[in-house]
Amino acid sequence: MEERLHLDPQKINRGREAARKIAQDVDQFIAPLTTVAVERTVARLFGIDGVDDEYVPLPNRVVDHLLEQGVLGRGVAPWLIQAMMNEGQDAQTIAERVAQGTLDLTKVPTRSEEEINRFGQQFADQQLDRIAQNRKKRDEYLATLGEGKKPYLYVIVATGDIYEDAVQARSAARQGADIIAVIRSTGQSLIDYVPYGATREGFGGTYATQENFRIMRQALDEVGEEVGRYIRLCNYCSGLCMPEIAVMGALERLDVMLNDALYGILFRDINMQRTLIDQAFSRMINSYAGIIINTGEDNYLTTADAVEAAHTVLASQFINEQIALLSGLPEEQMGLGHAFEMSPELEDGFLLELAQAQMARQIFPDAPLKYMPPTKHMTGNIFKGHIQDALFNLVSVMTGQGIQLLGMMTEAMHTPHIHDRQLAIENAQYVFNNARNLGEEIQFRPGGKIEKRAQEVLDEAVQLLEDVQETGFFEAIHRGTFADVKRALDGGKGLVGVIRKSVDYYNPMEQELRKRLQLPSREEVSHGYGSY
Amino acid sequence: MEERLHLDPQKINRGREAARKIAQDVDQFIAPLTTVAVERTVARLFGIDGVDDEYVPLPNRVVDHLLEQGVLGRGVAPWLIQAMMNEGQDAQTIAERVAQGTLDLTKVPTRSEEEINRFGQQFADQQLDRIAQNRKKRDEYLATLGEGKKPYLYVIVATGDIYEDAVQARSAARQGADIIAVIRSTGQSLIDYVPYGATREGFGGTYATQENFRIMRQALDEVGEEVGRYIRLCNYCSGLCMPEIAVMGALERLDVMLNDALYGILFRDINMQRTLIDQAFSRMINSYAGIIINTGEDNYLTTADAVEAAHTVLASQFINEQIALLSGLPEEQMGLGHAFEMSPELEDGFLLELAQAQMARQIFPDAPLKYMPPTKHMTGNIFKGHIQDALFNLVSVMTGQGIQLLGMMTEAMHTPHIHDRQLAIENAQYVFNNARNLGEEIQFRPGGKIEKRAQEVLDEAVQLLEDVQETGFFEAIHRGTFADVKRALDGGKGLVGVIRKSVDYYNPMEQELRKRLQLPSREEVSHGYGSY
Amino acid sequence: MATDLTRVKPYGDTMNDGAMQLSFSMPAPYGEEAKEAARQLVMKMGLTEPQIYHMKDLGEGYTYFIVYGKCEHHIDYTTIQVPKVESQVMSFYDINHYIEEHIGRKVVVVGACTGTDAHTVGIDAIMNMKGYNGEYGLERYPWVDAYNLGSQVENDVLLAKALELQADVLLVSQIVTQKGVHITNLTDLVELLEAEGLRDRFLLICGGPRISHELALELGFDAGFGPGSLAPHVASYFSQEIAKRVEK
Amino acid sequence: MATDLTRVKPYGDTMNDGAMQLSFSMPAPYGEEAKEAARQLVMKMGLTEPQIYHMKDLGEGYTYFIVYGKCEHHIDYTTIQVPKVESQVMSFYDINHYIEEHIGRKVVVVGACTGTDAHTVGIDAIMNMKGYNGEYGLERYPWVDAYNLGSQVENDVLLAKALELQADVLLVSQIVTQKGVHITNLTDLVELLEAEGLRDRFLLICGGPRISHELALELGFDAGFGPGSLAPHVASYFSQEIAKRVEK
Ligand code: B12
Ligand code: B12
Ligand SMILES: Cc1ncc(COP(=O)(O)O)c(C=O)c1O
Ligand SMILES: Cc1ncc(COP(=O)(O)O)c(C=O)c1O
Repeated sequence: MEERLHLDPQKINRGREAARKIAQDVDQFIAPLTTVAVERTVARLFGIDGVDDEYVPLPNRVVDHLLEQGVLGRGVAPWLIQAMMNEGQDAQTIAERVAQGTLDLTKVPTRSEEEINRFGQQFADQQLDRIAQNRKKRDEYLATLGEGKKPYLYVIVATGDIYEDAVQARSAARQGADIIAVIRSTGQSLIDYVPYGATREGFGGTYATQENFRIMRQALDEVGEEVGRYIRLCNYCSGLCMPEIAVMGALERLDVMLNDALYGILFRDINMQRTLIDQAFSRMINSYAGIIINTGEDNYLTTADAVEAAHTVLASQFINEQIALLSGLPEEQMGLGHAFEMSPELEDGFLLELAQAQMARQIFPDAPLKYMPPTKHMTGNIFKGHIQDALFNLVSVMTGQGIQLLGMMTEAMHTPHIHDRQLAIENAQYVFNNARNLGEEIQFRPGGKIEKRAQEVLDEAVQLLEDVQETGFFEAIHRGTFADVKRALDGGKGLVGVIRKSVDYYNPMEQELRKRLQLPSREEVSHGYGSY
Repeated sequence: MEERLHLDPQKINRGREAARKIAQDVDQFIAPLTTVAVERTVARLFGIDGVDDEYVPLPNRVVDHLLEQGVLGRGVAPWLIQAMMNEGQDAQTIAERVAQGTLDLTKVPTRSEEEINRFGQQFADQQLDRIAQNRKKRDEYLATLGEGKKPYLYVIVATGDIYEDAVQARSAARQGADIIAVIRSTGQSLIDYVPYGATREGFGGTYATQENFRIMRQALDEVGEEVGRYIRLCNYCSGLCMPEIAVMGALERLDVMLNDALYGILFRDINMQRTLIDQAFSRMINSYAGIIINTGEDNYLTTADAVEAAHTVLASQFINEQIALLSGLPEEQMGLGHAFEMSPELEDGFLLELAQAQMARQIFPDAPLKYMPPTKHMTGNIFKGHIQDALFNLVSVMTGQGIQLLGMMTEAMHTPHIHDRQLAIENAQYVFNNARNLGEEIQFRPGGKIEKRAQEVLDEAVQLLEDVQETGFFEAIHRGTFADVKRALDGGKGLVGVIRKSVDYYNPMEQELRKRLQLPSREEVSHGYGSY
Repeated sequence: MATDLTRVKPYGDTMNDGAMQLSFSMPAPYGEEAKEAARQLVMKMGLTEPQIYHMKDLGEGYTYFIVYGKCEHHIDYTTIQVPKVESQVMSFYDINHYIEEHIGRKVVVVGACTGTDAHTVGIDAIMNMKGYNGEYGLERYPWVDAYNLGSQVENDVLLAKALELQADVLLVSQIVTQKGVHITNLTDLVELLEAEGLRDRFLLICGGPRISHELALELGFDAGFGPGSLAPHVASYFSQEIAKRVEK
Repeated sequence: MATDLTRVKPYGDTMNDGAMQLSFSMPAPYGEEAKEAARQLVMKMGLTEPQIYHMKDLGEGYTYFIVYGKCEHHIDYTTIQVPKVESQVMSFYDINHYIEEHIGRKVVVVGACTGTDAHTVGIDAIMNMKGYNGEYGLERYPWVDAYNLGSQVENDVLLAKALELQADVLLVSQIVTQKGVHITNLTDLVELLEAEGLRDRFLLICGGPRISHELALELGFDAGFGPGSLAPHVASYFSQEIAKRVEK
């Protein structure tokens, strides 16, 4: 990628270096901690699924069972393994018995560390191989069916009813969509379990459940074969169940996952410790499953001003990149978020948007940047909205974004109707095709407004990152650095689910993931940071 | 204006030179000819107005009266002057008596050439002063009220009912329109007289009458004062009554006039001799009245393909420029036409449109180019249409066009409804403001697709002009050079209205106009071309 | 999602939600009362839960609205009958072959854009040699004699020319439709033909963006062709129709 | 063009032309029959001369339409009555002065975005110090004690907090409206208050993009504020209303 804006590489390095240190601090902070969600994820990887009579998922029953008895610090795995070995039953049966109250895991005779590890290792291998298998399947599809041109056309479905969603998704794929995201119901990210089965009732979205993933995956595979294009499926692993949903997505061959602790902290008031721990594990899973993550920097501009807060987006992208690297996520899977959210009333606003998009493109050359459409300044005037979206599409094709979240003219009204999506796709197709090579054919005036703006934003971002490095990430969030929202270290939802690991903590899934992702083991990492 | 595309100045000169010769040939051809419309225009300038019992305008009655008696070759002026002098009555009374059949102009005692000229001169002075007065009034308005930024927002009203038009026009002015054009009823350009009075019934437009001009002028002056912006009024002097409508416009302070013989020839099948003669006189009037003319090259692309025929637009602009100069029209009043008419399905079509618009801008740096929106490729899909219009607006602001004929999302359906116009204005305002200085901030890649395309179009246009110079303009039209339409020298409507001037032809209005416009007199011109 | 085709309603994202978008202006001054008037109006149309999502003051006492609501009406899709041109669409080659075989002489076609309408692109698309959208026009058909009179042709001129050329088929194009001027022009032609006792002398076909076969029949034409029509559609129709008449 | 305000109809370019634009989808497979179904549907709505200007195959048996037609219905504009918040809108300065004078103590206001709704921008616009659109929020008012509980607040939590703070006014924001979830949330709150016999204890105000004063009254609130509302609108209302109650 030719450097179209002159940006000082020294500055970029400084920003990246500060972000690296911030990420390390966070990692060091979370290293000795685990969460109920992480442990439920491990339980799921052991094959536990389904719900009890009260619709409580069995992974929750098992983990809560250990939590209540104060023994979760060891991790769910050793307890499960002991029970499986002793009872000669699979994890699912064990979990059912726990739920029925007919088995107490802490009462099962103990096994040696070695035995446990051998068993755990075997299970981890088996389950991760399944995920690898899915990844291979995706690669095969991509090789045989092919895929749409970049920027990918990404649309959401959000009827609340998974079967209705499937119809809408297939229709969208036929129109030209490359990625279908199933938006979640408003409440889901705050519930500390993952609902079960096919669901037909949600608000502003549809519950993320493994069965829903399966239904949608099948619908998209079918239509993808018909239209001769692999259609990617996207869902959300933010909120209180980050890693669990990541693993469900890995098992059901999702392709893209919204996955960002910062979003949860700022916009859903989730406790920062909880969600950063969850995020680290979820990103390993996403990384291994070949899933592209989308980060949520775009959201900052819905509460803060897009012109003034532009540098916070860039700073956060730097941090998200470095945090992701610590989970082994390659640049190619980092759909770092940003957005076209300046007021349409702004003189030369288009120039500033161009500057921002091009700058991000140059600073993260290998990342499939996720570019979000105007939302905040969309109004009930659908006609004006449609042209705001057209200019957004134009910036994207001019600057080579990776994933184009299509703007809907009805953004201010409702989650998309079936034809809103069709019109949005048509909008993007028209603009992308009609201006396909515009980016290559124009140059930004050296020293002009566009270049200067990008330089300023970069300067401010570097400044901010160095400040955050100084004060610490948690404190920075506390001070309202991002999105004008302030959150405390011990505030927000889900803190009770954070548990200090005991010395005998064992998580075979993480160990094996780290190995396969060629990451240093937790012990090595902690060591690297110094002892505590 | 910085030269943003590298275009060979030699080539541009060659094109201009060929066009100059073409224009001279045309001028030489028409010099010995006049038309009923030219003479009716003179009659109107003598103050003749109104209709007879059968609604035939008195200027027609007077001119036909002379035509029938085979004496129109002398021009209407000498006959009128003689009658006025002998009867001691004003031209209007004379005309009324002619219409009643109580006066035969050819029976009036003759006067000496000197007497006639003195009387004619006096009248010409008086009437042209009135026009100069209007021009001054406009300048005053512009000085006190100011005007909109360029590109001017130009919209049409076309209800068929002048009073309804006035409401729609005032509404548009309040939304931000700078120029209001009242489109004419489908039939008008083919009728060989100008309807009279306020009219309330037209198809696809409203009749151009002097009273209608007055009604609309007043409406726009009123609303212009309210909104603090001078609102320009536009009408059409193409068709069989070109110079008559020009003079009506000059008298009622219109500001812009569609005025192009080629449009009439190609699209209304009007005889080429007739309309070129009419055009020469009408452009003198427009020139003197400070009226910006709009030419009709954009129309070519409605029948011919916009990519393939791009050079015919440029060639015709060159010719129209040179013909206009012969009527004393300064560049600043030449709203040369072109259009955004390529298929939206074209890959990189946006780049070609940019090339065309920027090229025209550089070749005619002082002309307030009239840029026409997509029409041919507009469909019943209003949402897509609205974004086609947005890209059109973007090209315009990037290349500094003069007059932006706003595209309507309902182009494929009906002449604009009141809100179609509002949405179109909003579209242009948004794009113009949001990308105000984009043109200055980007550069076209030297030797890139955009520059190459402009160079190719220029090459082809120069080639075409040199060919036309060779074969002659009339023959070129006969061969279908423009708009894929073929027309014969003696074909089409209105040829019967062409009259060879006799040696004693006298037209005080033209004489005085030429003087005031610092043009050589007809005799000098003819002399310059060689004798015949 | 299982559709009951006997009760089809508009659809946004939930079966039978009735979702519908409207926009319109009213001669009512901008304000809460205008908004309420718009709401009441669309309720009269059978929209429930109307939402006025956008209002704009147009000045001069007019207001523009963008409205969403839920349409209560439904349609029995299973009983819908649409009159269609009932001929088999053939290819350029087949049509000529068909004429040769079933009619045995060239078919004479005269076309024009009538009245003051100057839009020739549509009729040219059907008739011109070079054709349109990859399909040759009638002038290219060896078994058709095609005469395109161009635009702004008065009905009586068209008729005179048709008689002179011994036309089998008249093709009439109407593009301008404001205030129903196309209806007037087309009706006038039928009346002229009937007055002269010549209605059955010609196969009478009209076309244009606002023409449907149904409308054409209503106006007394034999067939009508709307947007997207191409020469083969028209030629297939008239060759089969003439063959039918010849063979009778 | 003289408007008869007792019979107001949609307007395009000729008085009473009824011009109206619609768009919608139907679960009917793309084709002539779907088009006819759309035509018949809008005719049922009282549109004459419907024109289906655009159709698009959405696949899966669905079709999208863009339609124009002439609306037959009309409205008597002169009889329209719209319930409006009946208070005089005052400025920041005047409101504080008014409270000081007529109430004589600080007004306690507790606000929240309730249920699972996480959209704080609206309630923040009304309450936050820095305000919105050039108007300070309630936190800046010296004569108001404003507590913003943020988003995702359950109704019982809101009530508990209101009692604890001895609130005069509750401000409830609802942005997500899908499947009527805002109606459910707002109704629940009123029912909760009534069950506890506390309905008259507070001035109950809601707001959001789909809230109107009329809807608020229907749901049992004292007032409702829609899009574009600012702190002075709300504060003018509650200060005058409390003063009225105090003075009684
Ligand atoms: C091109 C064009 C022009 C060109 C015409 C050039 C020419 N020689 O044809 C020019 C610039 C001259 C022009 C002028 C005017 N135009 Co004009 N024009 C258009 C435009 C942009 C495209 C029309 C077109 O070429 N379509 C492409 C052809 C291929 O499609 P089609 O005509 O529908 O034809 C197809 C079918 O309908 C069918 N068909 C058509 N005829 C027939 C006949 C038969 C027998 C059959 C079988 C089939 C058939 O087959 C064709 C091929 O598929 C339309 C807007 C639009 N986007 O539609 C306005 C439009 C038609 N014009 C309009 C108007 C008002 C005018 C003017 C009157 C404006 C004015 N007052 O100055 C003038 C005057 C013209 C006149 N007297 O008629 C209006 C009509 C409004 C209405 N519904 O009444 C339109 C809709 C624009 C608008 N929104 O205002 N116009
Ligand atoms: C910003 C935003 C977000 C931000 C919210 C950040 C935050 N902290 O507030 C983020 C990114 C987090 C977000 C997330 C979601 N959002 Co959201 N979001 C928006 C957006 C773009 C703008 C809303 C906004 O801030 N408006 C500006 C404010 C100032 O206006 P306002 O809220 O109307 O408030 C004014 C008045 O209404 C009034 N007012 C409001 N409240 C009150 C209260 C009182 C007492 C008073 C007096 C006045 C008052 O005064 C205010 C100032 O004038 C809208 C789309 C749009 N353009 O409207 C979608 C939108 C509201 N979101 C939507 C959805 C579905 C969601 C999600 C559920 C999607 C998902 N499944 O992931 C999530 C989850 C959020 C949740 N659980 O609620 C939908 C709601 C659909 C519907 N009608 O039900 C919308 C319409 C987008 C869409 N088309 O899908 N969103
Ligand atoms: C990173 C991220 N996660 C999640 C979401 C969706 O919200 P929720 O987690 O509340 O379903 C968003 C919304 O845009 C997001 O950006
Ligand atoms: C130069 C010119 N004259 C006139 C017209 C309008 O047509 P008419 O003269 O038929 O009213 C146009 C239409 O676009 C035009 O470009």
